[in-house]
Amino acid sequence: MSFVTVMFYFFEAVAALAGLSLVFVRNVFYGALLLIVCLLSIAAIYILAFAEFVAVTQILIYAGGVLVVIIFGVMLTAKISGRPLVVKHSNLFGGILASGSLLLLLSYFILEQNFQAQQNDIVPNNPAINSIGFGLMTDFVLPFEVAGILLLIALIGAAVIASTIKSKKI
Amino acid sequence: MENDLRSTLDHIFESLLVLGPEVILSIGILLVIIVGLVKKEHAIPTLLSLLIFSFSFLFIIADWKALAEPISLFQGMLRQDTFSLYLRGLADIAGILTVLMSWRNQESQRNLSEYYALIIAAVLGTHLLVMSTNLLMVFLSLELISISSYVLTGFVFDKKGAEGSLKYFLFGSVASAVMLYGLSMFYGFTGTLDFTSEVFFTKLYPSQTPLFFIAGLMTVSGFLYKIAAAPLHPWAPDVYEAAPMPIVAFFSVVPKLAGIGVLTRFIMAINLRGAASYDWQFVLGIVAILSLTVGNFSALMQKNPKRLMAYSSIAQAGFLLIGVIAFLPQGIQFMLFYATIYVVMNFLVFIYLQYFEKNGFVSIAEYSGIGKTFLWPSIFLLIALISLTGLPPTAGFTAKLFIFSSLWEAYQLTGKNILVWLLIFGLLNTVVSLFYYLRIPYYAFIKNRESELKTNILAFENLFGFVLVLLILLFFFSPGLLMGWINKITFVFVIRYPLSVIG
Amino acid sequence: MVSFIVSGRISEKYSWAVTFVAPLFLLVSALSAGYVFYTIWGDQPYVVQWSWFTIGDTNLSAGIYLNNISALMVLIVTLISFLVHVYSTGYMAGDEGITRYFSMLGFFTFAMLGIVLADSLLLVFVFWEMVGFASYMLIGHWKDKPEAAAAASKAFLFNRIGDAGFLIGLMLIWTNTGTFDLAELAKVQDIYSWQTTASLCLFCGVMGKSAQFPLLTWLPDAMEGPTPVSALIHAATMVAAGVFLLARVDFLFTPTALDVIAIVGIITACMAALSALVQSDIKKILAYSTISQLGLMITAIGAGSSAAAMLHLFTHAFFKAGLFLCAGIVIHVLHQAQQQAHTHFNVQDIRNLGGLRKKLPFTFVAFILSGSALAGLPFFSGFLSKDAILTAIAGWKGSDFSWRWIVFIAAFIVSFITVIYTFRMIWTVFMGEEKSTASLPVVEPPLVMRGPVALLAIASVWLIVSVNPFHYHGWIFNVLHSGKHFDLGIISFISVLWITLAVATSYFIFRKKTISSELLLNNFYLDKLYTSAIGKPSLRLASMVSFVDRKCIDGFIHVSAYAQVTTAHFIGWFDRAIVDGTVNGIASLSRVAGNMTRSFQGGKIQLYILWAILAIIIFLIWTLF
Amino acid sequence: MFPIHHFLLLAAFLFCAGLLVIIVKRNAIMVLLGIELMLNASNLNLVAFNQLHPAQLGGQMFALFVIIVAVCEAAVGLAIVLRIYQYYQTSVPDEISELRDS
Amino acid sequence: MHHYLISLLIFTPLLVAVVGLFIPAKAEKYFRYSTLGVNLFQLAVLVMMLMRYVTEAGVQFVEKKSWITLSLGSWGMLKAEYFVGVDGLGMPMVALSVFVLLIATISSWTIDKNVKGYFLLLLILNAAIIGSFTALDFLLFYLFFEFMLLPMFFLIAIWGGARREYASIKFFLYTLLGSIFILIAMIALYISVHDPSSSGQLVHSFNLLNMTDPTNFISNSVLDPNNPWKIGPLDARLWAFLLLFFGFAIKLPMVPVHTWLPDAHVEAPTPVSVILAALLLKIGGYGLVRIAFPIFPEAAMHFSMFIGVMGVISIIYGGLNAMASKDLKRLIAYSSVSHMGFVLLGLASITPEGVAGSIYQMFSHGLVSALLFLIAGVLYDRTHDRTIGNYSGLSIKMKSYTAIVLVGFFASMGLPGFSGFIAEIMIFLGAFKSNSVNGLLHESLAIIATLGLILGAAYYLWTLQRMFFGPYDLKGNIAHSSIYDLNNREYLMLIPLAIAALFFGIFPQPLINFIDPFARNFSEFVLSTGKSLTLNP
Repeated sequence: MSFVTVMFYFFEAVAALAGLSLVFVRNVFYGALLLIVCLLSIAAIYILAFAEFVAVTQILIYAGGVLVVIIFGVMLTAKISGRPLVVKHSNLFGGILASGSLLLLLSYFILEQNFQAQQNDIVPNNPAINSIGFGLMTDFVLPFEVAGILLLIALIGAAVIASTIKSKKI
Repeated sequence: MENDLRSTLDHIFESLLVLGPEVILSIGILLVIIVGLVKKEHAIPTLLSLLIFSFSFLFIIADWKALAEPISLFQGMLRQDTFSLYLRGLADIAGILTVLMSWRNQESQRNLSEYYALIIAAVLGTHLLVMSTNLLMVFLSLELISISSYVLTGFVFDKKGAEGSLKYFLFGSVASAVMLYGLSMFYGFTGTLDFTSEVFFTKLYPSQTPLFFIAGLMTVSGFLYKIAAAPLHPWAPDVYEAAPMPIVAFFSVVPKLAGIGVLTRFIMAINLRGAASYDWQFVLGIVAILSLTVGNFSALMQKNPKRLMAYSSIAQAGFLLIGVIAFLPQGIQFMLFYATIYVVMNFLVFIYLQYFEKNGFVSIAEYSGIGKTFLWPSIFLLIALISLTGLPPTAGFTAKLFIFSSLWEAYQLTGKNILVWLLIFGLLNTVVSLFYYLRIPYYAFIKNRESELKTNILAFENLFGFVLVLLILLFFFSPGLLMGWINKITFVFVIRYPLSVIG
Repeated sequence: MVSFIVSGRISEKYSWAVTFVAPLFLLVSALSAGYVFYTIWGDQPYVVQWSWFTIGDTNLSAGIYLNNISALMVLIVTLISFLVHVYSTGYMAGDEGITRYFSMLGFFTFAMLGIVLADSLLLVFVFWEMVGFASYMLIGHWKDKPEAAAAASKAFLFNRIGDAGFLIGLMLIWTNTGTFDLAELAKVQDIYSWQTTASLCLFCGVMGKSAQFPLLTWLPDAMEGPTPVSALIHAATMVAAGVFLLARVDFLFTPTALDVIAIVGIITACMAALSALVQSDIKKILAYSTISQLGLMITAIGAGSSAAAMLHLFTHAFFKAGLFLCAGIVIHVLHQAQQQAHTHFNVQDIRNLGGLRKKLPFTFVAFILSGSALAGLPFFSGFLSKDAILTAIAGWKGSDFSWRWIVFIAAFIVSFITVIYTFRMIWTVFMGEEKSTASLPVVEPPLVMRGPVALLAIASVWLIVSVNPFHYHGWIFNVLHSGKHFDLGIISFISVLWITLAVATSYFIFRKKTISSELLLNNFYLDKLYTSAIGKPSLRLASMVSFVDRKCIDGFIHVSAYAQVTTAHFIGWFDRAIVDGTVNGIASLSRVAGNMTRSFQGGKIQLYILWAILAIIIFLIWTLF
Repeated sequence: MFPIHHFLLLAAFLFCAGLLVIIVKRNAIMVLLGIELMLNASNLNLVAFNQLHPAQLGGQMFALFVIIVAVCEAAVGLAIVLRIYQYYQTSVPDEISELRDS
Repeated sequence: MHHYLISLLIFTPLLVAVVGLFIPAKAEKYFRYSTLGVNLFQLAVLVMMLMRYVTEAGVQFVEKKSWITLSLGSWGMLKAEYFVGVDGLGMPMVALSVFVLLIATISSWTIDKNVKGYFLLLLILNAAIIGSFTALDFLLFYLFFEFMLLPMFFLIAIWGGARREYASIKFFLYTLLGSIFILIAMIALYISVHDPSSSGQLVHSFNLLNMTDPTNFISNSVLDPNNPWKIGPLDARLWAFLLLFFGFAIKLPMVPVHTWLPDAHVEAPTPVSVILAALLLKIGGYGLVRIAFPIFPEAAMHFSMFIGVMGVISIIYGGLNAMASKDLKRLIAYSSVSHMGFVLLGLASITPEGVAGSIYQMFSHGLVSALLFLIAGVLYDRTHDRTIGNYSGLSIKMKSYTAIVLVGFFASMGLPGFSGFIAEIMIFLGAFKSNSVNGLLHESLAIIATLGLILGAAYYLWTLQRMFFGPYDLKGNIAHSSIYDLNNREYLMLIPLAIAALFFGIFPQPLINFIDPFARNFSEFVLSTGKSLTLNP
């Protein structure tokens, strides 16, 4: 078992554990931190799956951006409500039933499935970042543009929602 | 490499030219926002967005005329064909109607330019979604619709609005996450994102494992959520109740068009030219039956017209699905016909719901006797509701007749019992739907009230409504006008499958 | 020929306005009837046909079929009708519904002639029902009398019951022969099994119309109508239509059917005769006697001698009409006298009457004459016709002892009883002391009323039937009778003795004594039986059905509508509560109550999600496994 | 290259965990976290599958765009949640129930 | 000119209704007189049609315009036509409609609540009724059929009695359910049938005449007569027939789907009751004769015993219910159920006599039930009370009224001399003959049905006895001043009906001339075609 393999399973374990504990944790703040842990380990797994660029994006945008924003939100709401950030559970039984059975189904059938059969081209490649960039400008230029519009819309939306809060206060 | 790149860029450029309507809409978003920053008058963003939609629509007509063969754009990201052109045109019309409705509602509206920008964005998303042949594009354009919708829901800016937004957002995000998981599985099965490509078929064909079914179901769930089909409907009533009236009308139409469009394409793809080992007809049949039942029965006890229309739209989603379920070119054409009529009649209903809401009638019980004070609006509303029920002489009847015909034809070809059940269920549900559709006219005409409100017969709504009523009647008496167009739609996907395989 | 129908129609139409015109028209029609009778009598049947309507390959014609029987009948009908019309102008004078009365009377005559002349069974049925309608209208003439209305309804209803049978018979005949035409039907020679059923069905109609057992109770009630009506319809013509019909279609009857007919006839005759014995209402006595006589005629037909039946019909028509009209006179004059004297008692109750012979000598004589005919005293027409019937039965019974002997004996008993009740009636009304009427200024009625009575009374003597007062083979019987000739002189002899005995018995025993029997008075409680066995149950059935209709079928609809709404609620509830409630409940029992109440508020997005996901998973599992 | 199943199983697990979080947690922000988890599960799938079909880089591209979408969703979602706080002083979705069937 | 007679009949009321929309509601007179004018005009047109009608010539006055022609790609063409015409079935019904509608308008003169709306709805209803009786295209028929529902719904719901809301909704739901059944069958039919006249291309046509020809069915379609599919325990064709049958039976109405009728009748205003009973019920019977039987002859034969039994049940059940009714209108309504049972019985026999009788019965019942409802309406107008038990001895105060009532009642119980008798006789003939001719019905059905005649006499006579005879008395809150005899307007509407009922009872041939050729062809066609088609075991 090589080091890489160990690392792989280690990060898998970490991610899984973080995900699991997210279910049980009661504090929103800890939850956010656990999610960061989870995302970081996933980023590591990405690297092991030859997706360095995705991994970097994951760390930068997700862990660094999104979750910071979320934690910010947590702080903000805590401040407004003035309540402890402890979260109650509800629908526990139904939730466990649903997600548990889904997990069972998925894992059973994933193990049944032979994905190797569908392999297109066994070219173990090391995707260069430039090929991603090239792709973004050629094959994926439209999604790229659309993503831009999407971001713009999200921005406008968030701004509208936020701005009305202010106007309400006045 | 150099040549490759050049040809790719040329292709992109050509694609962009074909994509005129979308370009116009994208520019429109920016324009509306910028203008909104500069000018504070209400009328300007309204007129501007009206113009944008009209241009887009004109462009679509031009495209329609120019189009000979389906074109693949951006290396299989999108497909320009008559099917998508038709739905896009319909979405544009819905956009125009929404803007017109909003015009009558704008004094209560703030942040108008953002409001219109979001509407345009949602229409843009619809455009892209119905053209998408690529899993990534499906996801992105769906999100484009969703995110603008989340924000639009809360445009009343009150407690209810915020709540509606939140609910829509949470449900929508989960649904798209589930869909995404399904999409990722499909990528895994085939290695391609283009679900119309030959590779997709050849790779998928041998791997029809249960996982394939799960993935398909998850993906379809995402689309079903967009058209508010049961069991992915529960967001609809709350959202409809919370949102402002033009937006409700918009929601009841545009995301449905988008969802049903992409669902049609996708389900044809994973039906594997009729060779799928899983019976997608059955799946959709169950969904349709559920939608019809849940929608109609839940609508029975509603007291708020908006919620009532929400449940009605759930049931109507079931009817739209019936057209798809036939898995026949005619079925899809009839579905488009139904969708067109649905746009007209739903807008007709909402125009008057808004009109009455503005005059202070909010719950159905308050509609008592408005038939006397608001004669014409009540009559137009009645016609719209009759059409929704599906009684002659309205186009709603023709549309129902058509989709049930295609269902019967499908039954004749396949002999599947689920189709007969669906037929019977669907038609019997019409009887149930009568109960609640007629509740509003029932209160309006039969209950009495003492009121001496002065009404303006020449109100904008009446003019607007009159045109739509004429359309409803016109399409009943000569559906050929519309079907003539729809008949030109050669739905490439289905045609390619020999019917014998299905039968 | 057409003149009959025309005259019938005209009388129907015009008498509406002019009361006097009606008898005039009837006179015309009676005269023409006489002419017709003269031409037809003994000749070949006369047939005229017009097509009425055609369906498919069935051609239903309307036409006239005149043979001896119908010619005789025409004569009877027009003549008596004419007399009754004349009589009625006096009897009904001053009645406010007189135009209606005469128009219905005219309509009745028209319809009756229709029955007589019709050439097809269907047409007979048509007029048969019309006659019933006329009878209904006439019985119920005094509309504000609830009894009259009830009696009218009853009469029509009983007739309808019979008619239903008639209709079935018609259908049977038509299905098997493809025609209703009497002339065509007469050609059917072979005896088929369907004929029994068919003829019995026809007989059902006869039972209704001629008040045979078990449909006899309507006739006594029908006496609520004006007395001339009783005379015309319920004594002379309509009730006799049944006998006429049987005589007319006698070729259809099979021996089995005839046996049944004879039995029914004799049962009716006996029952009615016994009932007549104890009645106190003068009209009811006459009614029961009518039923009884009809029973005898039917028995005669059953015995295979339609000629005898027709003969008796003929004589009976005259003397019974006469009796009724006499009774009418009694009632009428007493009524008028009562009005003058301002007293009130039931003038129809013979117990209130007595000794009227002094005040009403003319009526007394007429009554005696007609009554003797009814009783069958020698030298009266009734004797001869009854003799014919008895002879027929005697011939039919055969020499070996069988149940037919019982019929034969019963017939004799009936004629015996007839004598008794007739004389009881005469005695109580005309002889003895005056009771309630003593102080009343009773005078004979006007000529218009006396005239017809006189004619009818004269017609009760034997000469009308044959010259020989002891032999019925007169002009009528000879023409009507065909086939084997059965004659038994001894019967005449026996009956003379028998009747003398009866007269003696009645004079010595029943003169003073009245028999009273609740059973007989109420006609064997048949009415009660009908009310309790058919009337009430059917009403109860009706209300039950209506209950079923309202509660069950409608209830079902309501339940389904309710179920729909419930389903709606349930789905909504399921949406909000079940998923919600159970999940919460199982998760933490302590919170169940709180959550349940809250869960009804709904609007929980996470539950929506959970529900949707669960639905998908359930569907997955269902499909995959 | 690691067995693809191991990626997939982890993804499935995370997906279900995210779902559970969404259903169970009575806090809108936690639900948001759950959604992020689910999106990441799908991303993991995509990246893993990209190893099988490396030619077009479709999986990786898809994953990148998913991340972008996640950002958008998070932004809008947070804005909405903040507004909810404004009105309701709570972030428990269950307690926000003005809208319901009458 | 005479090519457009039917269109004139159908579209004149619609046109006037459209014009009326723009007339202010205050001009009440305009609406009354224009409706009357339309009716008179229709009467004139009708007379022209009757004069030109050739009794043996089958379908006449045909107008055929293409209406919807859609190309459906590989699936062929969809063709619906504006195809109208009348034959021996349609002509009497159209005549009846025109006549009764005229009477109904006269009877509507007393309406004073929202006159505009009322008469406009009446005009629309008028067009729809005549349209359904003349349409020979299934889609067109269905259009008119459904189009009747809404005006009727509003007429009952707005101008009706105390429980009008319940009644109207019940009416609507029942009939809508029925029309859904018909719709299913219609869809199945037009998909399975092609138009033989179009060569080359497959044309799915709604033409009712095409549908009757078994050779026009596309082979291996669900309803292909030569090789029908099996759905569940029965042939698809049998199912389709049953759908049509129940769809029309609801309209007819047949027990046990009749309960909308008493309520609707009781609550509806008089003219609407008249139209409902005299015309709308007939559409049920008409539909059976025009559509269900000829298209599925073998199914009709297969189910004829069942239909006959249902008919007899309706006869008896309706009669019993009528007997138990305490409300005059309810009684009449149930008697309608009973009478329409005869229609079923006659049809089930599939003999010329039975079928002709059924049509005759429809016609006759149209006249008589109109008369009866008008009678009930006259009383209700005066006293606003229809409880039978509250009246007694009315004949003393209302002589002419009582005379008319007598005519009506006796006509309804099928006394000879009235049209009902002829109809019932023919039906009995047919039902009786059936066993020996085609073996479809057992004679016992006809025998049991005679019970209906007795029941009919019983409830009518009882009513007469209770309401009109005996001493004059009123109970309840009825003012004595409100009892008065008929006025001229009432004579005008009652007398023609009474005369018509009498005329067609005495001289049936004029009407039979219309019906008979049709009935003969019909039964021959159904029997021969039905026998040539086999049912899947």
